[in-house]
Amino acid sequence: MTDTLLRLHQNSYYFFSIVLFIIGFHTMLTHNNLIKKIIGMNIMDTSIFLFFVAIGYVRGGRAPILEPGAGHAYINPLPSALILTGIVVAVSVTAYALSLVVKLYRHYGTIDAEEIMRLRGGETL
Amino acid sequence: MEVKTSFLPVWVVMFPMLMTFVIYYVEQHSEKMRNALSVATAVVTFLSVVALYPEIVAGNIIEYRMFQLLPNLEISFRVDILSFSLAVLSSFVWMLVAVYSVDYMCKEHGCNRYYPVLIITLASCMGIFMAGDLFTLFVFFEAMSLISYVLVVHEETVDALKAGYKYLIMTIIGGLALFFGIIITFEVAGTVSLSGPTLFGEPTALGFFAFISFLIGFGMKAGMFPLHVWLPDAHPVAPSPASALLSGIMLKTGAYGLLRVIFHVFGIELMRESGWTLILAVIAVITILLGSAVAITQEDLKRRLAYSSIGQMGYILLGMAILTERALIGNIFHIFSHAFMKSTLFLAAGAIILKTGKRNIKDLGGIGRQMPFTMFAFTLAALAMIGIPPFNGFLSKWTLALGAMDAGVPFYVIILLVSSLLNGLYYLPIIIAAFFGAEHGHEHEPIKVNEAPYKMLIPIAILAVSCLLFGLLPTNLPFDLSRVAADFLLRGGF
Amino acid sequence: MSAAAHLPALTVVVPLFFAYLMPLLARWRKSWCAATTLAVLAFTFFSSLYLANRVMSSGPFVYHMGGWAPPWGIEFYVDYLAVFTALTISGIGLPVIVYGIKDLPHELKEGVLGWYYTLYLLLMASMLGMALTNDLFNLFVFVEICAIASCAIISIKESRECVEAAFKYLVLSAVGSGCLLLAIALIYMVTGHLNFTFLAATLPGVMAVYPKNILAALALLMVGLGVKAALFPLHVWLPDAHSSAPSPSSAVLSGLVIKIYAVAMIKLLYKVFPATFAGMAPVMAMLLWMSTLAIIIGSMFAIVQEDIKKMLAYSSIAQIGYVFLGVGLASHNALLGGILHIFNHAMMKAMLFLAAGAFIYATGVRKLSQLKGIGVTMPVPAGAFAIGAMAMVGIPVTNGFWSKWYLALGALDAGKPLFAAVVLVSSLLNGIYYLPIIVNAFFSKPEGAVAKPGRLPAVMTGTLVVLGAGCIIFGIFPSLVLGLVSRATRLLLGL
Amino acid sequence: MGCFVIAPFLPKVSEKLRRNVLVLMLCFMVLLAFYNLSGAELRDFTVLKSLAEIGLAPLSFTAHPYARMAVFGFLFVGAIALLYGLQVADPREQAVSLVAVASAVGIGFSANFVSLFFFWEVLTFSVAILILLKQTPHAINMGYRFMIFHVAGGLLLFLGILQHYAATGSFVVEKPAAGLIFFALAIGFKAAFLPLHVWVAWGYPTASFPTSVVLAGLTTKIGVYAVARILPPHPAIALMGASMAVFGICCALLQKDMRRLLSYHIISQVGYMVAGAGVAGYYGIDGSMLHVVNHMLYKALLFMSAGSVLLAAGTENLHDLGHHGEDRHVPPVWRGLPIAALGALIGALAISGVPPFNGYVSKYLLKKAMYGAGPAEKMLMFASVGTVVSFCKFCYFGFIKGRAHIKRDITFTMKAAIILASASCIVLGVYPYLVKNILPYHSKLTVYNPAGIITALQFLGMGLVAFFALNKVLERGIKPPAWMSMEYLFYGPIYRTVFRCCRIVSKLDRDLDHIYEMSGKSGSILVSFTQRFDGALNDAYEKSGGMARRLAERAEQFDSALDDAYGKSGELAKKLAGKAAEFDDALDNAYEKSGDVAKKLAGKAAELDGALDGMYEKSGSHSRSLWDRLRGRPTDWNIKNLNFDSFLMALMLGLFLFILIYYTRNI
Repeated sequence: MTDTLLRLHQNSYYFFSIVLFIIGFHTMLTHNNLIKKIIGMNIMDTSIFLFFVAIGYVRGGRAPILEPGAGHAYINPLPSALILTGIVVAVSVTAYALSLVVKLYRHYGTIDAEEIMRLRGGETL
Repeated sequence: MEVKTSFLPVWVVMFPMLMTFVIYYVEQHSEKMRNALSVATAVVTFLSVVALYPEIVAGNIIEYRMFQLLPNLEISFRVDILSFSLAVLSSFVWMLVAVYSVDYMCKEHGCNRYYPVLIITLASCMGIFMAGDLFTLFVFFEAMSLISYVLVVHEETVDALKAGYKYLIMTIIGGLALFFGIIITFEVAGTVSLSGPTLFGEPTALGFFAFISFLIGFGMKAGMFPLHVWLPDAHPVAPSPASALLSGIMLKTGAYGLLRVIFHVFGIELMRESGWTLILAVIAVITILLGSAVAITQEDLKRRLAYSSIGQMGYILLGMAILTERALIGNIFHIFSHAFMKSTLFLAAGAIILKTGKRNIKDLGGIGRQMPFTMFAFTLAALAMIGIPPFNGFLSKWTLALGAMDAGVPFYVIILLVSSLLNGLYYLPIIIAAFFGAEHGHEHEPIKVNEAPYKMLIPIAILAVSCLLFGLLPTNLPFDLSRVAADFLLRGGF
Repeated sequence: MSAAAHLPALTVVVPLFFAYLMPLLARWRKSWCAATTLAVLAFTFFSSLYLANRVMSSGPFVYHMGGWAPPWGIEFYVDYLAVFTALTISGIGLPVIVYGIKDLPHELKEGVLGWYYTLYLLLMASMLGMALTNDLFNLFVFVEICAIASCAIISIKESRECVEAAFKYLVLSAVGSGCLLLAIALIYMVTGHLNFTFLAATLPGVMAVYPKNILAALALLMVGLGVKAALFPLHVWLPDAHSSAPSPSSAVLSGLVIKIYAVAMIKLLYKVFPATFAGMAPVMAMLLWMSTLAIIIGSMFAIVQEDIKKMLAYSSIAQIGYVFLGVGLASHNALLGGILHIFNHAMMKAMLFLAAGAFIYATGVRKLSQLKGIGVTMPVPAGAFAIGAMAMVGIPVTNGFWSKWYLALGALDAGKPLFAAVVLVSSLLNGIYYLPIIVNAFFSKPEGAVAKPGRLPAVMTGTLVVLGAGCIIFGIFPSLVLGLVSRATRLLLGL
Repeated sequence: MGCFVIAPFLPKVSEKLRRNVLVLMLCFMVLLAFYNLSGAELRDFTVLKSLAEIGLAPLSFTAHPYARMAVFGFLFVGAIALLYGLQVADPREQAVSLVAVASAVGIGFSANFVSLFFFWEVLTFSVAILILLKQTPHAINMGYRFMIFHVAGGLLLFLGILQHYAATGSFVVEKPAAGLIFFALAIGFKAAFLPLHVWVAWGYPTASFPTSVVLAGLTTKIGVYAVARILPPHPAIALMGASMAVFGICCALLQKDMRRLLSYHIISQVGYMVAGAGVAGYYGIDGSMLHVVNHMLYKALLFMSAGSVLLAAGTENLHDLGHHGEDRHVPPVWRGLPIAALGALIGALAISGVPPFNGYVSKYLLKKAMYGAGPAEKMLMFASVGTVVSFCKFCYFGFIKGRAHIKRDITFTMKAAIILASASCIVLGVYPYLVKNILPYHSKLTVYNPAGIITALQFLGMGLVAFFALNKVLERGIKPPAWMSMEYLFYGPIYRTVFRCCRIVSKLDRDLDHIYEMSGKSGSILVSFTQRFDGALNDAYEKSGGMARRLAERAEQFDSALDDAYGKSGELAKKLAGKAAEFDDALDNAYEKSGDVAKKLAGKAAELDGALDGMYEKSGSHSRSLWDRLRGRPTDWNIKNLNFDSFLMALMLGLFLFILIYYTRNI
């Protein structure tokens, strides 16, 4: 028991990024509100970023900036660099998704997925 | 015997194919030209096939490799005696049918569709017979099956479309089965060429799959028992010249394919060892009996003929199943015979239907007096079907039966005879009613029609006389060809 | 270093660059947009050809972005599979957009036309990038670009169905991307590499230490790419998305986009993950069964569809199953068939969608039951449709036949004749839903709108003719592509 | 063989030319007959020699001793019959008759089985056509039956020949080495063996009267010839012959139609011949063959007479003829038709075997052959008496008692034919040595000895007595009930069975079709079922709960726990994304606050539910939460919504759970 907890604590970044991931999923799963879905999506993305960054993190490490006479441990800069790209991507996806929600709202007058389904059910594609 | 390279087989296949486009172009401008061109194409094709005769009769094999698609897979042509026999037969019948069509189709709609299709089907049919490997055979087989769909649904009635759909689906199934068989063959042997030694060495499970696949694929086309359902629907709805071809020639492509499979893919020893022919035999027996029996209950003339085709194809399958030399001769000769007989019957039926507009057998009383010539041809062919001595049907049945006796299975002979009797049961009433029956004036309008136009009569007459001649003259070309072909196949075929 | 040496990068970068130029161009010289797009695509096509030629003559080579060597820089690996995919993409993309020149103004609002070309070029660039890249994260970036572009290319039509379908697609695509990224993270975590070549070198050692880690990564990769490639149980977004999009979009989405993920998966499975891995997790078996289900059920879905584009979309689900079947069987011939099918299906499906688009363009009819007699009034599109359908069924002398041939052969090679049968059964199902359309088209009396179709621009007709001819030509001369595909397969399987 | 060539042209040419040609043909035939009769050497003749190459025998002919006798009969009687019909018969009938005669001759001279079979079939069809040419519905029916019947017989012969050939490798006509049963049956069809005799009564009385003369001569006699030639002698055959004789006579007595009576009589007479052939021996064969000729002659004569009556009086029904009773205005038939009556008388006497006529000669030989043949002999004797009775009936009711207006006189050629036939009967009877050249075994023809004559007269006497005793009964005629007829008992059911089988088979065929269609339909049902696959899958997913639900539960649990943990702060995302340290603290808080929730999450699945419930109550404000919807109001769970996504995500969640577990254990 304690062993498990200890291990959990040691790997808390990983663990909680997974937890976040699941939260994000759950939000996308259960919420009918499209905005909430997007929020869920973002949470999910964020969790992955966390995870990725955590990979590169070294406890007690410093930013990988070359300083004279430094004997520090540096954190791995690559994941962070990558994640910057990832964040850009996530942001653009979010922006795009939000614009789609706007469009949907214009077409259906609601951002409730269930409502949209109901509205669509009556008409033939 | 030597192998020669000649472009002629390619020409035989390509010429009608190219002419199709010419006809397609010409028909926009002139109907007459179209008809003339169609007939001319068929004639030239026939003559081209005949031009192969000197080489073939000298015992040579003509090969031509078009191009290689893939390693070990090519489009190639190979004409041996069996190919030649069937090619000459079908181009001959095609020629006559083309002539017949000119008058038959003149009142039909969609002639501009009919003629190109007729000619391109000829091309693919030639392709099947002259294919040098299974793949080429398959390509042309599919082409023929699919293109002939257009012939089946030519009338565009609801019935025709329905029958056509069935035909299409069955064709697809058959094509896929063939595909499966060819794939297995290719997998096992690494090649699908028909010119080498047999492709399967021993009876393996995979080989059995392949055999069954081939059986389904070709058997579907040949109207084999559980796969025959498309046939009695599709043949009657097609225009009569097309039905004549469908029944007379295109069914034979299935038989031809099976022959090739048995002798070139599996080899006769393997077939004998493995006992797979028993399956074929059982199916053949069922096919014979079923076709003949069901034909009796049919009221529609062409439908009856279609069922009769099923029965007759059963003979051919039976010949393959028995696998003795004489059975094989009978089998190949029956391909000839049945082509002549059934084409005659369908063409005659077409003439009758065209002139009277009646398809029901009950309505055809006394037609023999109105159209004596047509009906006489019909009679000749029908008698040949029953297997009455001087006709070719007798000769093939006789040889088949002898083959069965050689194999020591008189049971097959009895089946043949029962079927002959059943044939009698359904053909004789038509003839009797036609010649001797009264035209029932009170119930139906008395049939007052003239004889069909001569362009229709001549093909019918030629075919009918062929039925007689090729039975009466024992040293006729078809029989000799069959004999040599059977000998050729049994000697190993390469 | 001449410009030719930079062609691998240019192939991707040029469309990317011009993509952003397009909106400006649209503002400035509207009529140039299409021409520029065509020119760019032609450039990609010819550069792919050049690369193909180079690869075929002197073997695969690598290209380092900006001259940085692999552990740090991004690497393009120009091998047979890459050039094959690039050729497919640009070769199909080109006629589709040619068709689009006339079709798009018909389907889209006036203002967004320039944007459409942007998206189209983006899509092309990202796909080319995916084909060429040898870097895991780079792959992810291209996947994301591709995902956004493909969603956008659907929603650009701005009809409510399009928007909704795009949203659905986007959400699921985001899930896929998330999985992919997580997988990349997991892999990076244990190996410290993102480059395929290095990964392939390190993974066997790492695997012994962290097998479960890699297993999880593999699972995530499968799910992530599976969602995007619409592998069977994850396909739900596809029918709506592909059927509601403008026809050129549908063509390119169905024909290319879902395939490119399959290519990515092939790359990862065969190049990155060590061969011994297959023994640990039944990845291939899973793929096999999933693809089998996809093939059968996708075809069955398609049978009951009423809407022609929806039917085509469902058919795509089945067809992507073929590709994965080839991947899953993992024998030389099967993989060859699978990869070949990427090309063949791209061509067929693009043609089918474009033909369907032509029907809709000229008559406004989408219902299959109302398309009776279309063959009489619109012979060329219907003829193209017929050829495409024949190819789908796998009639010889169409290119579809060869994919089937190799898949079936491969199934037998692998000693699993059952899957050869699956291929055949699905062909039959294909026949069942395609053939009645053709039959109705050619042998029924035209009614209603079908009887008097609008005029079809020559460009659209021409595209269909070109694609139809392509189907036939590659059916008769399969060796045109087979050399490349066969080498790609050999390389992948290490033969 | 010339007949074959000329025959088809006959109906076309003009009346006069036709007659001339026919007369020429007749002369030719008669000449041939007598050339044959003279016993001249006949060379073997072969056409189509090339057939031999293909395993078939060519059509070859040889003058077998048996054959010469039979062929003489065929030619001679055929000529007479044609002469009879020269003026009255339909030209087509004449043509076909010629073919029939020619084929009969062909059968006779056939040297091998192939030619035999060939002519056999030709005969079948020509005879059938002769019947059909009458063209009444009845005739067509009968002709059709006849055709089917004989085609069946021909096929049996075919089978027999095949077996024989397979056994010996030769086609030469001889006693069959194998397939005897098929030969016997096939020949039985032609020779009207007992259960196979029914066609006799179908065919002969139905055809037009000139035709029936030809028919009477040919068909059955070919059978007899074949019996003698092909079948090995066997007592069973003799017995069969005898029973045929008796049966035929019994049936004949019951008839009231002249030609029907004669037809049944043929069976009876053929019985004699078959019996003779069956016992074999010199006398047997000779008698049998001679009887063939004789019988053809007098039977033709009788048929001619009957035909004359039919032509002249318009009916051949004995009862109708007697119908006029004692009406004086109507003359008796014999007065109107003296020649026919004379012919009938001579024929009747001949058939009864009265001495100076030819019947006596052959019957004498047969009797000699049958001597000591057991029951067959007795039966034949009975049949002889019956013959007398029946012909008394024939002559008495037909010509003497029968009265009729002569509507149309018989023609010259008919008379000539009758006279010719009568004369032949007498000549052959008086001077049987005429045929000695062609008798197969050259039996001595010294038949006129007292014992024989007395026996014959005894039979005559007995017959006459019997006739007068049974006069009244016979006049009325007896029509046996339908169920007693062979057709009813035997062939009808067979025929119907065949048809029923065919119907069943075609029904099966339709069923097969149906099955295909059904499979297509069920396939489409299956397919349309998959249309709602999404829904169905979701239903299943929803109902089964299973893993997905538990996963959802856990997700819910996490959610609730975290929600709870952060209480009302609401700035969950921010905190999570931003500050990891704060996150740790917050988590610690969460652990403290939510008690053992986290513990359970990590390890104890057992207490999960309770904890969940507890938590759930806390987060009661989540009215639209998953758990609620799953447990409380399942209908709220909108299937149509993005729930394939849900399925997918459930899958994903599962995946992640596993990853989580593996992951935490591994590191």
